[in-house]
Amino acid sequence: MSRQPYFRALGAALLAAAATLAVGDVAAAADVKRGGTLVLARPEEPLTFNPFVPADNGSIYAIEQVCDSLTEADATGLGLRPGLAESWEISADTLTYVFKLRDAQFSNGQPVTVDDVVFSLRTAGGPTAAYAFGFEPILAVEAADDSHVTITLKRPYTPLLSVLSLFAAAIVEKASFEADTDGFGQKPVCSGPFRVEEYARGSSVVMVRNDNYWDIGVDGQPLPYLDRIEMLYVPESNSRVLGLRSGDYDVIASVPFNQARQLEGDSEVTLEAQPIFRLDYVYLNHGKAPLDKKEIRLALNYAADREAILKTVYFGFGEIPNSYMPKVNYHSDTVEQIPYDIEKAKELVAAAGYDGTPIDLMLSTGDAPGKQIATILQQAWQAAGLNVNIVEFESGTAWDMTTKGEYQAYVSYITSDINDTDELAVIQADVNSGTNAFFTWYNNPEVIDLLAKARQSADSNERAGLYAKVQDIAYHDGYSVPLNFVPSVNAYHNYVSGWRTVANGWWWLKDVSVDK
Amino acid sequence: MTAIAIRDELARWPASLKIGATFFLLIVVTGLFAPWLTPYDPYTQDLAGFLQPPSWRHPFGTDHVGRDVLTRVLHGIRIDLQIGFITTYVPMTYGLLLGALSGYLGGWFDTLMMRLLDVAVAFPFLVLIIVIIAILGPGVHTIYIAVFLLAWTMYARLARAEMLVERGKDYVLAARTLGYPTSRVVFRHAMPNVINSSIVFSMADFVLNILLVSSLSFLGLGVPPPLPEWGAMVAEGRDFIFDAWWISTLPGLAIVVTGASLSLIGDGLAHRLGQRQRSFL
Amino acid sequence: MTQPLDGDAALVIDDLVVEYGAPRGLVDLALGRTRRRVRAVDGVSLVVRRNETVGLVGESGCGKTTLGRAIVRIVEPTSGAISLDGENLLTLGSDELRAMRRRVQMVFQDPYSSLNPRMSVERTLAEVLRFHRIRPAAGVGDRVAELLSLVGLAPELAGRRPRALSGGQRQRVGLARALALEPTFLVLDEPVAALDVSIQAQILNLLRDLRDRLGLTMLFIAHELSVIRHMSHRVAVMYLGRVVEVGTAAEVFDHPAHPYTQGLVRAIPRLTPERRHRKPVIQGEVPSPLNIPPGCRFHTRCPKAQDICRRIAPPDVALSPSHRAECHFPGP
Amino acid sequence: MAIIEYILGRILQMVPVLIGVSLVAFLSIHLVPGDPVQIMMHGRATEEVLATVRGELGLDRPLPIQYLRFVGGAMVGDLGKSIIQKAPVDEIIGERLGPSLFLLVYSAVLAVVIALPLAVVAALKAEGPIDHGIRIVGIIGFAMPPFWVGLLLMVLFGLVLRWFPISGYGRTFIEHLWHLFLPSLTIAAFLAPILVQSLRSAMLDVMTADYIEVARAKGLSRRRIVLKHVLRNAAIPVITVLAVNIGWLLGGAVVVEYVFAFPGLGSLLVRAVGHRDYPVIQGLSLVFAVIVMVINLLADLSYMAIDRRVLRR
Amino acid sequence: MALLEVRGLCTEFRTPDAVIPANAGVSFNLDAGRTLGIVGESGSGKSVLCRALLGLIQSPPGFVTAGEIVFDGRDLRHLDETTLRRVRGTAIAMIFQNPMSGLNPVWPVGDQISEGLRVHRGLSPSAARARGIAMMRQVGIPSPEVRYDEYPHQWSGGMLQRAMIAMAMACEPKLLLADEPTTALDVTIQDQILALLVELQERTGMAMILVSHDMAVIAETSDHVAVMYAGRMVEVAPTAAAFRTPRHPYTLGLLQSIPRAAGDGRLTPIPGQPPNLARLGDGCPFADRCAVASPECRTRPVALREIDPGHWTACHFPERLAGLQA
Repeated sequence: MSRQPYFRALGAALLAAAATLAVGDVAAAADVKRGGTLVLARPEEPLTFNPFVPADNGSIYAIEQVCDSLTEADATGLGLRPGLAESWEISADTLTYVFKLRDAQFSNGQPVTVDDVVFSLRTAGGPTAAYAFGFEPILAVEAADDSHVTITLKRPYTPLLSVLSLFAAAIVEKASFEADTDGFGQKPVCSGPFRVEEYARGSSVVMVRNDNYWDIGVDGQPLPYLDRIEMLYVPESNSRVLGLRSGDYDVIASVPFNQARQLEGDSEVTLEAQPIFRLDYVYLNHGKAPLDKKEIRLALNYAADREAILKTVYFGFGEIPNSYMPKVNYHSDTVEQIPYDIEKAKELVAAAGYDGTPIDLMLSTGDAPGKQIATILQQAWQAAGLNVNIVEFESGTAWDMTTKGEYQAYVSYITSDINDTDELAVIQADVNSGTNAFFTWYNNPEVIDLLAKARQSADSNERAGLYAKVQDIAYHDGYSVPLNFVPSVNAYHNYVSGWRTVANGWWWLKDVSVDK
Repeated sequence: MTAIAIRDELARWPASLKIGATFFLLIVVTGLFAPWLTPYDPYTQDLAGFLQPPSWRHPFGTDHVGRDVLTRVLHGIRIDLQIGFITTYVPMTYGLLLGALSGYLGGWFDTLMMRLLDVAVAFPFLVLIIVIIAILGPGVHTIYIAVFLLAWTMYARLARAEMLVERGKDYVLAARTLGYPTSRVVFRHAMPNVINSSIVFSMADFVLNILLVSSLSFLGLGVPPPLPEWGAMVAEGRDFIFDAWWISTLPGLAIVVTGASLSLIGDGLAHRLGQRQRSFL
Repeated sequence: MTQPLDGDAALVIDDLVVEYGAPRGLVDLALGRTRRRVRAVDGVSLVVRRNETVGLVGESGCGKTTLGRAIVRIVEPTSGAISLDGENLLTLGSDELRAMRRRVQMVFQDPYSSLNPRMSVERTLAEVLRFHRIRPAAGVGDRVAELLSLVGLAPELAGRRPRALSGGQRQRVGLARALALEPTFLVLDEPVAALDVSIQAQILNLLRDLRDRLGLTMLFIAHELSVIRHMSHRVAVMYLGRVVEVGTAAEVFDHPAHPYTQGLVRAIPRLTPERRHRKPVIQGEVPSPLNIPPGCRFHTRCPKAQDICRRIAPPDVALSPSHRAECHFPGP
Repeated sequence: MAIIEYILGRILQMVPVLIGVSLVAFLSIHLVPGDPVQIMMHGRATEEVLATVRGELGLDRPLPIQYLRFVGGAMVGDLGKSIIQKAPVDEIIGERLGPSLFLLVYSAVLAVVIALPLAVVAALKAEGPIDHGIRIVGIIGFAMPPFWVGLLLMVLFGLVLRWFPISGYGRTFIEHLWHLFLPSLTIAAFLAPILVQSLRSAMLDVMTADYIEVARAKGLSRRRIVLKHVLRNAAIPVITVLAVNIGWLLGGAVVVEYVFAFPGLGSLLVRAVGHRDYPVIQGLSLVFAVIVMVINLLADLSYMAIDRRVLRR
Repeated sequence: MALLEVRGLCTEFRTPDAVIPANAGVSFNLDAGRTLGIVGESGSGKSVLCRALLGLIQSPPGFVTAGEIVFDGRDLRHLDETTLRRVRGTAIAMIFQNPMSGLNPVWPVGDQISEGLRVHRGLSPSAARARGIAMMRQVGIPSPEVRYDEYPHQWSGGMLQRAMIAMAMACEPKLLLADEPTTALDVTIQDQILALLVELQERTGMAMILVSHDMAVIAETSDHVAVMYAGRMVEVAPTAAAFRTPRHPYTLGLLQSIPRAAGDGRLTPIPGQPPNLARLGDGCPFADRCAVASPECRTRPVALREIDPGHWTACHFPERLAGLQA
């Protein structure tokens, strides 16, 4: 079963210098070992390779290895660099972008043409694509000539280059895609570093090196280094850890926190805890009593012993948040944290005139850490004088209830794909943004005003100041109960090098090499 | 029943029944007195003292939020016996009724019941339980409803098969010639002689049902926290099985012990009721 | 033995047919077939007069038990009529049926299975009395004691369950239960077949005593000829669902007219201590009721069988006012 | 001839059951809150997109129409297309059916191989110390949660001894046997005690039969009596038990599937329900029902092979 | 020397509550070619005796505690299991009361008939089949070639008993134990089976022990009669003597209980019930039901004694019977 519904926000990308960032820091040129197979076990299952069918982590992380887009995240994930587009020019009014295509080939040997790009981007913005909203500001995608594509916008839209780096903007081979759209989801034809050789649904994907890939490695030869990837779907975390130790797997993704501490002691294994754009928090529905009262929401925050949660649930992995949103570029460290203060919580509950209305703390079935968090919070909040029930719902149902506002509090999380504060800040805090302040119905005119100002500003210092203010206000309004800035924890054998988790959560395998 | 009658009855019990019943009684009594047996509360967390290995202070250790595992196991007796009891004996009651009637009456009623039974048997339990959980949310009641819909089939089958034999027996025919109405013939006369195999099977079913809750908890479909239900405890503790084996293992042991005592009772009952069939089916 | 040969008819069975068989299944429907049904009783007519005991004898599977059960309506006849004291038992509604139960009762063969193993003797008897309101509630206990003494059971047995009784005692309980309703007509289905000889004699004596004391009319079903002869005024011999010979006990046993009866009588081992040196009279086995032979149904085993027997069903031949046989060649 | 007719009858009987199962499955999953398209889109797509996709999938039609379309398709062997995977449902189920059945059969065989000697010993030494020992081990095996047993076996055979791989399915038959040994053993650990107990009691039952006394009077050896006269007769009730449990394990093995990362039908079902992938759930319900009924039919046929009397009834 | 000599055979069944002496000191002789009829009511120990002779008592709960069974010069009680098994299959055979349940339902009848030949004589399957078919023909089973491969449920009770007899006779035993061989059968079939047994005995010269509760069956088939009561033999005599001048009140009681053809009026049953074997005293076990018993009978142990040549009785006062006989 999938974990809870996943939200990826889009942000205006940092561009500028990003285009020229190199990958040189990956490995020393001389040492890199080519060939070999990487066996990777992960808890999510790829469902489709069709980039226009909206997807879950299981699919996205896999698509990232296979498909390529005009721009791509750089090695750090913090910036952008050219992908299939060798370069681009932006008109003065910022309404017209002209991309020059690289001389690249699809995995089946066909050249990547202007036609393919136009087709792909039009499909990505089509009527049935989930991420179409990101392409909504686009007026037209047209071929300028054999090697140039022109995108014209309805209005200025700075996040465009960032959007074009999304998996949803992947460039597919038009002929294959049109010939068999359903089949494409099983056996895609893209221009990424790997191609799908065998896709055993529900169990594994075998990817092999795409010999036609355009990028060059540190040794001056074409990437990728690996010949083959076996990406296995292993939902049970104990089994993943056991498999890593027994040598069945080279890499395991999403190591459970308690076992991560154990793996740290294993000399054959490298444990990587990489901060990513993720915040675990309790959604609060401001439209439902008693959460409509700020005092109550703050009481929930004061009564939450985040230190204890960090220690017992996350085993020390992560960082206690001082924000209502993940730690993206304009994050302010100076916003004061709400401390653990049960007495203060009691006072607030009393001050709110709490009438005993119970709070249903919802979680999705199968969310083990969520269950633990809910158990801890229930006791803490009850200590503060609130009535709390834990209610579990199957994830589809829970999400349905959340989007309809039929919940009170929901243990969940949010991540951002792109390194820009704006989009998440708006989506989470502006009740008019289309998701009702991300299903909280949080409505503070001052915040909405500040966000509007920040969007109009071109001065990054000013924006930083405005976002910090929003962060401060929303956080102290008791927007939610933030719990932890959670890192991505992965582990691999020491003979694996070049492994890197980028800040949006996924990993690049084109730079990975194995030296068993 | 007089004391002598009880003594005589006990004297006829086979050893397995005595041992099983003693254990089971012990478990029940322990469950009744659970709140006074340990100084801890099953729900109170001690986040500072989490994942403590077994010690004198915490003979079964503490769990991932610092609760005393022994206390939770002891309190779990009440919950699990209740779950086992309800999920076993409620479906058994109407399963027996339907099966016995079906076997006795035959004809269209039997045909209808058998087709209904086929549907219940062939319908994937997982779909049903997930669907009900999706509608009602997980919890003890949800499990009850799902189990009620399907678990009667085994009893209905057993009762029907036995009734097909019983209805031809002379004492049933005799009851009919005495002019007793069908309901009396079936329920007063035949029924008590039909239920033996079901009672024996129910002992294994009891264990199976507790295990079912545990498996459902594994899938996140069991009882909601923080209820100290054994299956849920076993499932919750599985993430810690390598560094804190006691969280999962000791509640599991409770299931095994309860299962063993019930299985012995079933065994002994089979003997006592003159039935060779064992408690497993 | 006084024989009320010309008494009023108590029970009249007229051309009774009882068939068994499953209804047609889906496949049969699909293939358009009718399912073969077994005719357990195939056109039996028989009269039992008031205060008379009629013995019904035959080998297993001949339909005698089915006939007995049809009389007490625990087997539904396919056609024909059964009337008791002029009232057709087969057309009764459920209330009338219950009233009829009080007049016609049955004693079963197996005293081990005819009693509910979970009910004590007292409960078994009291239940009958209470259910049919034979006695006011206060009188039930006394009546149970009366019944026990009637069938010669010690009162201290009242609290026992069947398991704690011997075979003979159980059969007495079965008898008491039937008598509790104060019936006038008793169907006894092999009441002594499961008992040892010494106990059998006790029960047979008891039955004869009760018959005389209570003025019971009986249909006595058994496979043992000596028992039948001992108990019956008249005897009917069944073979494959039909009564093939009927007459007084003396007529049937001393001058059997049907070859089957003759063979049956001669097949009984004698108590005379002489080693046997004779060939069995009747060869072969009873044919399956699914495959009843054409013509005379006994012709496959009959030493006298002629061509006609294989083709034409034999007539019902009257040999005396009370003696009839269904045979083409009746007589010695 | 009678056998063919019997099988025909049983197959005809399946039709109403399948209608019942499909109707219940269809209605119940549509009763569940949650919209497959919304879930697929992760709550982000606009209402227009959601409506367009629903329309494409035919989810905007009235329920009776949807059901009839499903039944109509199913009758010609078309179970529809998965909403999220866009692949034909029969293909998706088919991919996992083989492994799932392989696992079940393998588990059943392992369970029988384990149970047979134990049951024979237990029956021959009934009520002795060996019998009690076997029973106690059986109870433990039976009452241990399967994921426990699975992890235990993984640690022992996968990590410590390194005899067997801890996941995967393999490509060849021999590889299947090797890869699926641990998961099968996990299931067998649950199944074998049930079989031991039922076979033991069936054997004890058979051993009191008159024909066993006759066999002894014939001077046959104990070995011959057990092998030829007892086991075959005792197999009949055991087959029932096995059939009931295999039918149940078809979906119930999902825990084992998760632990061993095994692509079986159970986990497919759980995922399909999670995503509200209606066609897959409906298809699976039908497939489960058919398999359960076929297993029961096979069980009944095997009684007949063992004991010819059964056909007569 | 007698073919079979049984001396002081004791068999008991041990339950948690009681020890039940099913055979208490049974002794008798049987010569080759002769038939001993054993008669008695249920629970008298006659079936247990047959099983004890063959070593077929299931232990626990049954134990043969004393006595010797000398067959053909060897004490069967002291043979090891393997040797005893060979004796069972070849020299001594047994047929049982209920032919319907005596054959394994899952194997063809013919297979079971010839199984002994394969096991004990080592015949090949085809040779065993031929011999089995011959045996079936001998016992009067029609078209044996076809019926060889049929299953027990396809056969009638009478035919199955013939099959049981064929099975028992297959290895040409010297002694046949027939335990109520016709009880489950109809009169006409009983007639056929008894005739068959007598004929086979005359042809093969084997000895036979025929157990029955039916005095008449014994009367027609046996040379000697042994009457059993409460686990012991109370009268052993040549058949004619036993029936004409019974010297034990139980034997007399049995004879008088049987409804006679001419019997009009009341029967003379034996009063009371058979005793509980677990609670027998020292005296005559029949004393409680005996019409001629003295108080002494309840305390003084009885043993079989020969009061006429070849006529043994276990009664203290056989002379008192004279007055009772009609």
